[in-house]
Amino acid sequence: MAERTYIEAITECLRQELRRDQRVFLLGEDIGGFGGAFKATKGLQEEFGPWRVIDMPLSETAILGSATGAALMGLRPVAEMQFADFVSCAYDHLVTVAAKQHFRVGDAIPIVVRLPSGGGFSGGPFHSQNPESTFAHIPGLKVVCPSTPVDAKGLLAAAIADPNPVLFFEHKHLYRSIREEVPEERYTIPLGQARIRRAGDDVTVVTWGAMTWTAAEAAVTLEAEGTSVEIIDLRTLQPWDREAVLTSVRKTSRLLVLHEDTRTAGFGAEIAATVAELAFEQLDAPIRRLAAPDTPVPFSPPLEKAFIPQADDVVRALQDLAAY
Amino acid sequence: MAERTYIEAITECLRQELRRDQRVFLLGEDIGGFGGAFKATKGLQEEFGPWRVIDMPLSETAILGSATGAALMGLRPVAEMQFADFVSCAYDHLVTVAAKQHFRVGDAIPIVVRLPSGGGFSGGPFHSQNPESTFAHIPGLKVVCPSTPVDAKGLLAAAIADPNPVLFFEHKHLYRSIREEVPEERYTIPLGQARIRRAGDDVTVVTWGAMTWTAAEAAVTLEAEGTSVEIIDLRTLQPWDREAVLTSVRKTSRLLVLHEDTRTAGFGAEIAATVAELAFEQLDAPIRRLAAPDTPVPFSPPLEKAFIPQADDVVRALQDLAAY
Amino acid sequence: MTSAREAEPGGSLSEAQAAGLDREDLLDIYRLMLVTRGIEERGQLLYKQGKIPGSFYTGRGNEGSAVGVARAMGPDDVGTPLHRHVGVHVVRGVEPWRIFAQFMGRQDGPTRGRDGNVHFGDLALGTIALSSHLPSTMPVAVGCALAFRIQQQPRVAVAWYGDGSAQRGDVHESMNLAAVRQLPVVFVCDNNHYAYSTPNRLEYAVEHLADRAAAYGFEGVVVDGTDVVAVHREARRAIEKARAGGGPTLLESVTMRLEGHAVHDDASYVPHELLAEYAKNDPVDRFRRWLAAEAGVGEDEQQALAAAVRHALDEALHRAEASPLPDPATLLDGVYALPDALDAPHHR
Amino acid sequence: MTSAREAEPGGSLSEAQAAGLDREDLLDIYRLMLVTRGIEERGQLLYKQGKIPGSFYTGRGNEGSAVGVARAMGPDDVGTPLHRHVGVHVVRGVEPWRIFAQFMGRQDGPTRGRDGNVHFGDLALGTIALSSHLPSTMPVAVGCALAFRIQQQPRVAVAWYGDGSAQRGDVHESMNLAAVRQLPVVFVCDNNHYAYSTPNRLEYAVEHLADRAAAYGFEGVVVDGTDVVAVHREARRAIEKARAGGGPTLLESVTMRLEGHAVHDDASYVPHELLAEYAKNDPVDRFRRWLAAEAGVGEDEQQALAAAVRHALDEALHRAEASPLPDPATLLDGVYALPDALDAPHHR
Ligand SMILES: Cc1ncc(C[n+]2csc(CCOP(=O)(O)OP(=O)(O)O)c2C)c(N)n1
Ligand SMILES: Cc1ncc(C[n+]2csc(CCOP(=O)(O)OP(=O)(O)O)c2C)c(N)n1
Ligand SMILES: [Mg+2]
Ligand SMILES: [Mg+2]
Repeated sequence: MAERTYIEAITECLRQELRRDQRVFLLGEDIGGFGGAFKATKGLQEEFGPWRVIDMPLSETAILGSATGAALMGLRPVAEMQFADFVSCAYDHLVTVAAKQHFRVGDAIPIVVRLPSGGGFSGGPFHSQNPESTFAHIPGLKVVCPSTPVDAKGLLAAAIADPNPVLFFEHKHLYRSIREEVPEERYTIPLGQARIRRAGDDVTVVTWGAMTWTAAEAAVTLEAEGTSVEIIDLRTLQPWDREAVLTSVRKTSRLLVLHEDTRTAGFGAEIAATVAELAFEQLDAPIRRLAAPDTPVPFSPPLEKAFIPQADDVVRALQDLAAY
Repeated sequence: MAERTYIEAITECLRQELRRDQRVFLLGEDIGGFGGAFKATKGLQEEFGPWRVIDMPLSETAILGSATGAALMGLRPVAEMQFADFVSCAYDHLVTVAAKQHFRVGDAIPIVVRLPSGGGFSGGPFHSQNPESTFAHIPGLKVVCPSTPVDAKGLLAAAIADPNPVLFFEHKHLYRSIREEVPEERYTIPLGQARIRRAGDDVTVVTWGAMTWTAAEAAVTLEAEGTSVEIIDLRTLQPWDREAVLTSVRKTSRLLVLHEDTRTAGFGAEIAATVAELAFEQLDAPIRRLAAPDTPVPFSPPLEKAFIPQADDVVRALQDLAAY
Repeated sequence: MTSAREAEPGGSLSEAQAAGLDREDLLDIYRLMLVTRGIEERGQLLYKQGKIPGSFYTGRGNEGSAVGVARAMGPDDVGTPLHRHVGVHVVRGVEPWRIFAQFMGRQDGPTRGRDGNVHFGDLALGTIALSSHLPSTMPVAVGCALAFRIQQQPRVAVAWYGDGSAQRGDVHESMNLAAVRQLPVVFVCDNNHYAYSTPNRLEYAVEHLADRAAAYGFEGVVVDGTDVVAVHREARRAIEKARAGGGPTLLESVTMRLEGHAVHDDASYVPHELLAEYAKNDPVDRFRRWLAAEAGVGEDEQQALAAAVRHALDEALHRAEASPLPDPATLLDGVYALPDALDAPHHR
Repeated sequence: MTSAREAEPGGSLSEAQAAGLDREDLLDIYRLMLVTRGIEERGQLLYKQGKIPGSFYTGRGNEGSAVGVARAMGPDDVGTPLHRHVGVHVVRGVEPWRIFAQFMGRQDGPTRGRDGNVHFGDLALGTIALSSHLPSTMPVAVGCALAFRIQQQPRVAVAWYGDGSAQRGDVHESMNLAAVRQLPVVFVCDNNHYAYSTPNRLEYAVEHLADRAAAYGFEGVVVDGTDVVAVHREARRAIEKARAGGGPTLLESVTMRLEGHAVHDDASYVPHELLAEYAKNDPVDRFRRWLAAEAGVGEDEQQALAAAVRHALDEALHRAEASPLPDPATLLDGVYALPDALDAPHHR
C-alpha cells in the first residue's frame, strides 16, 4: 500500500489499465504532453505514445462519438471532458446514441467518460456543476461518483471493464485534498454497491462524492450531542444500491438525502421517493433533502458558500430530523 | 367559442400572437410552406411571410441559439423542434446559455420552444420521448405540459408573454384526438397553476399531459368500485404547483404520481419527495409512482403498450393504494 | 466557384472493367438494386395493408448510390448507413426477410421490435445502426476509423449523411477530426435535393456540399448518384485511398428523392419538372439501359434476374410474416449490456 | 492552397486615414489598447495578491485585434466577445472599475458576483455575456443578425471565437445559417496559435481557418492581428459590407497568446522561438512604434497618454476595492426574469 491522493489514485488506475490491456486508450483535450487540465493523465502520453493518449480538438461530440465508434470496433476508450460542465456539448451523443444502442440492437458500448465536477473554488457557473442527476435519469447510462482514493481507483477499473457507457464523476475538490493508503495492485469495486461510510443508529444520511466529507464532519458534531449518524456513501447512482439505503433507514427511521447538485428533480428526489414508497411504515420523520438551491453555481465566495451545502447546514438538518 | 382540437388551438394561438405583436416570429424545420411535420404552423407563412415564419436548416443549435439572440434584440421567437426528441441536439444551448443568462447578467431571454412529444404511435426510441423531467431539473428554464385544447392555447400565450425560456411540450397523441370548446379571443393561463381535473376524496393522482386522460379513464372504473379519485393536472412542471398537490394530498392522504417519462429520477420523484417531506403526517399509505419503465421507448406495438402506462395499470395502482 | 472535383460519368463497359467491375459484378450490382427497390416497394404495400406500425420511409432514387458505395467497401470495412440506405444493408448481406420483420416490428427483425424502419445494423456485417438524430452516427464512424488507425488495421469506415443533415454540427466535428488525424474514413453525402420539405437553397449556400471538404483539408468529389457505375468507381477510389493512408474524402452523390419524405408525404412541394427530369434518370432503369447497351445484358437475362428477385422477396415476406410480435415480458431486457457482451468477437 | 484573401498590412498614416481613422482616432485606439493591457496587468497583480477568486485569464497579445475590431463597430452594433476580449468591453464603454469589481467577485461588477473574469456583457453597450462553453454565443450572435434582418435594421453582429473553438459544431451551424439567410454578421476568429496547450496542427488541417468561409459561401480574410490598423480596416470593411446587405464575412486575425492559457499555466509547451517572434510584434509596442513613425506621436505625447491611463486605472481599482462582496441572502434572486424585465428598452 502507498499513500495516494484521489487524483493520484486515478492516474495510477489509468496507467495500470493502459499497461495491462492494449485495447484501452485515452482521449481528450490537452491530455497528452500537458497531462490534462488537472494533470490526471500526466506522464501517460510519454509512456504510451500519442495514439494511446490522444490529444483531441475542442470538439466534445467528436470526442465522445469517436469513443463510441472505437468501442464498437473492440477498443476500450476512456475519454476526459476538461470539466464535467462541458459534457452538455456532447449530451446528444450520450443520450441518443450511446445510451440506447444496446437496448435497440444489442451492441455493447464500453466507454468511460471522466468528468471533473463540483464546486468550491469559485469556478463559477460553468466550471463547478454536478450534472450527475441528469444522466442518472437516462436508461442505458451508468453513473459513478467516488469519494475516496481507494474507491476512485477501484471504481474506475470497474468502469473500464464494464460493457456499458459509464459517466465517472471525479470531484475536483477531492483531487488533492484527500489522501489515503491505496493498494498498489489493480482491483475493482463493483458498480452499484454503496459503502457504509460511518455506522450509526439514529439518523441516516445518504450522499455521495464530496458531500460524504461534509456529512462526516457534521456527524462528529451530532455524535458529541449524542445523536448517532449513519452515512451511506452511494458511490454509484446508476445502478444505485437501494437495499443498502432501505436497510439503514429501516434501522434509523430517519433519512436525510444530501447532494451538491441542485435540489429540484435532483437524484436526491429519486432516493427520497423510493424510500417514501418502500420504507413508509418504518419512517418516524419526514424525509429531508439538503441540496444546492435551484440556481446556477455562483462565482463569488460568499454566494458560492451559500450555494454548496456546508457542514453547518447538515448539522442543522440532522438536529431537526433527530428532534422530530 | 368554437370547437378546436388540441393542435388547432395551438395554431390559433400562434396566429393570434403573430397578428397582435410584430415581435413574435416562428422558426423551425419545415414550418413554412409545409406547415410543420404536424401542420401546427399550416397557413402561417402564407399570412405572415417568410421572415416571420422562417424555415431553418437542419440545425437545432442554430435554431435555438439564434432564437436566443433574436430575443435579446427584442423579438419574441417561438421555435419548433420537429420532434421533442431532437431537442437533445440543442441541449447545450438551452442549459448553458438560455437557462443561466438572466441569473448571471440579468438579460431576459423570452423564447418559447415547442416540442411535440410522447408516444403511442410506434414512433420508436427517437420520436416518442418525454424529456420534460430533464429540463425541469435545470434552474432558469420553465416547462409546460398542457393536456387540453383550452390549456394549450392559454398556456402557449402565457409562455410567449413570459420573459424566460419556456419549453412547451405538446403531446402528439392529443393533437387530433382531443377536441373541445375553446374561446376564440386571446387569453392566458398563468404558468405554475395546476388544475383539478376531477375532484375526489379518497386518492389523489398527480399527473400531466396525455396521462391525465389515462388517469381520467381509470378514475371512472374506481368510481364504479366506490373509490373517489381526485386528479391534479399539473399543467406546468417548472414552476409547479406544490400547494395544489399538498392540499389534495392532505385531503385524500393517498397519492399516486403518474407520468409517461421514464421512472428513475423522473419528475414524479420530485413530487413524491416533496410530498413525503411536507405532508408526511397526513399520508395514510406509501406514495406510489407509476411511470414508464427505465428503457428507451420501444417501437413494436406490444412492447410500446407495455412501456406506456395504461389505464389498467393505473386502475391497479389506485386499487392498491385505496386498499392500503 | 467550386473546389470539388466533378466526377466523370461511369462510361463504357471497358471503363467499368478498368474500375474493377467485371460482367458478373455488374449483374450482381443490378440484382442488389432490384432487391433494394423490391424490399421498399413491398414495404409500402405492407404499410398500406396496415402491417407496418408507425411511419415508413423509402430510398427510391437512391438505390444506385447506396449499392454503388456499399459494393465498393471491403469485407472488413464498416459503415453508418441512414434511412435511405436499405441498399447498403442488402449489399452487406442482411437477409431480406429480417428487414421485413424489422419493418413490421417482429421478433426476428434485427432489433427484435425495439426499433423500426431501417433503424438497425449488424456489427458482424460491418454496419452500425443509425439513430434518428441525423447524423449522430457520423462521429461514430470516425471513431471506427480512429480504432483502425490506432491498431494499424487496413480497414475503412464509411459515413453516410444527407444534404439536410450536412448542416448539423456533428458533421463539422467529425470531418475536422478525421482530417487532423488523417483517418481512413469516407464521407458520403447523398444529396437528394431535399431535407423533408426543405429545398437545397434553404439548407446551404455553396455550389456543392463537396466543396466543404476543402475547409478541412481533404478532397471533395461530386458524382451523379443516378449513375451506379460512376458512384462505384468514385467510392472505390476514395475507400482505397483511405486504406492506403491517404486520409478522408467527401463524396457527394447527387440524386433525387423520388417519393415523399415518408409515406404520409406526397411531396407536393417538389416542382414537377425536377421530378420529371430525375424520373428519366431513375437509377434502376438507367442501369438496366446501360447493361443492355454496354454489357449486352438482354431482355431475357434481365427478366430472369428480376423474376428470381421477385420470387426470393415473396418468400422472404412469407417468412417475415410468420415471425411473431415480441413478447412484452421481454421489454426490460438489454437496457444494459452484461459482461458477456464483451465476449463478442469484435470486443476481444 | 488557400481560398481566403490575405490582407495587406495597415500601411501608412494616409492609408489609415483613407480607412477612416484620423489622428485622434488613432490616439484613441492606442489609449484603448493601453487601458486593456493595464486592466489585465492589474488583474494579474490582484490575482497574486489573492484578491481574485478562482482563476484568471488575460488577452495579452490580443489587444490590437480586440480593440481594432470593436472600434470598427457602429454604436448600435452588437457582439459576443470571449475570454480574450477585455478590449472589446473597454471600447464599448464598460467602466474599468466595474471590470475590476467583476474580477474580484464584488457586488458592483456587471454580474454582481454571480460570474467571474470576462464573463459579462451589457446589452445597453451592445455586448452579450459569454458562456464558458466555447463558442456557444456564436449562434446567439447570428440570432441578433437575424433579428436585424427581420426588422430591416442597419445593424451588424460580431461573433468572436478562437482557433480552438473553431472546431466545435456550433460554429458550423452558425456560419451556415448566416450564409443561407445572408445575415449581417461578421465572424472574427482570433487565431492565437493555441487552444490551451493544443497547437494549431492538432486542431485543424487547413492553411487558414478563414478558408472555411468558402465552405459556406462567403468571404474569408486573414489579417495580421498584431497590426491594429490593418485589423481595424478589415473589420470595418466586413462590418459595412454586412450592413449594406452583403452578408457575412469570416475574418481570421492571427496573433499569439503571449501568456499561458490562464494564471496557473506557464505555457512551457510553447516553443521559445515562436514566442520570441511574436514578442517582437507585441501589438501595443508595435502600434506605439507605428504612431511615432507614421503619425508623429512623440515620446512626450505617448508618456502623457500612458500616465493618464495609469492614473485612471489606479482610481478605478480603488473604487472597485471599495465595492462590497455580494450578500449571500441575494443568492436566489433572478434565476427567473420577472415580467418587468421585458420593459427594458430593447424588449419594447
Ligand atoms: C437532428 C434531427 N433533426 C430533425 C430530424 C427530422 N428529420 C428526419 S429526416 C429529415 C430530413 C433529412 O434530410 P437529409 O439529410 O437531406 O436526408 P433525406 O431525408 O433527404 O434523405 C429531418 C429534418 C432528424 N431526424 N434529426
Ligand atoms: C466546449 C468547451 N470545451 C472546453 C473548454 C475548455 N477551454 C477553455 S479555453 C480553451 C481553449 C480555447 O481555445 P481557443 O478557442 O483557441 O481560444 P484561446 O483560449 O486560445 O483564446 C479550452 C479547451 C471550453 N471552454 N469549452
Ligand atoms: Mg436530402
Ligand atoms: Mg487559441
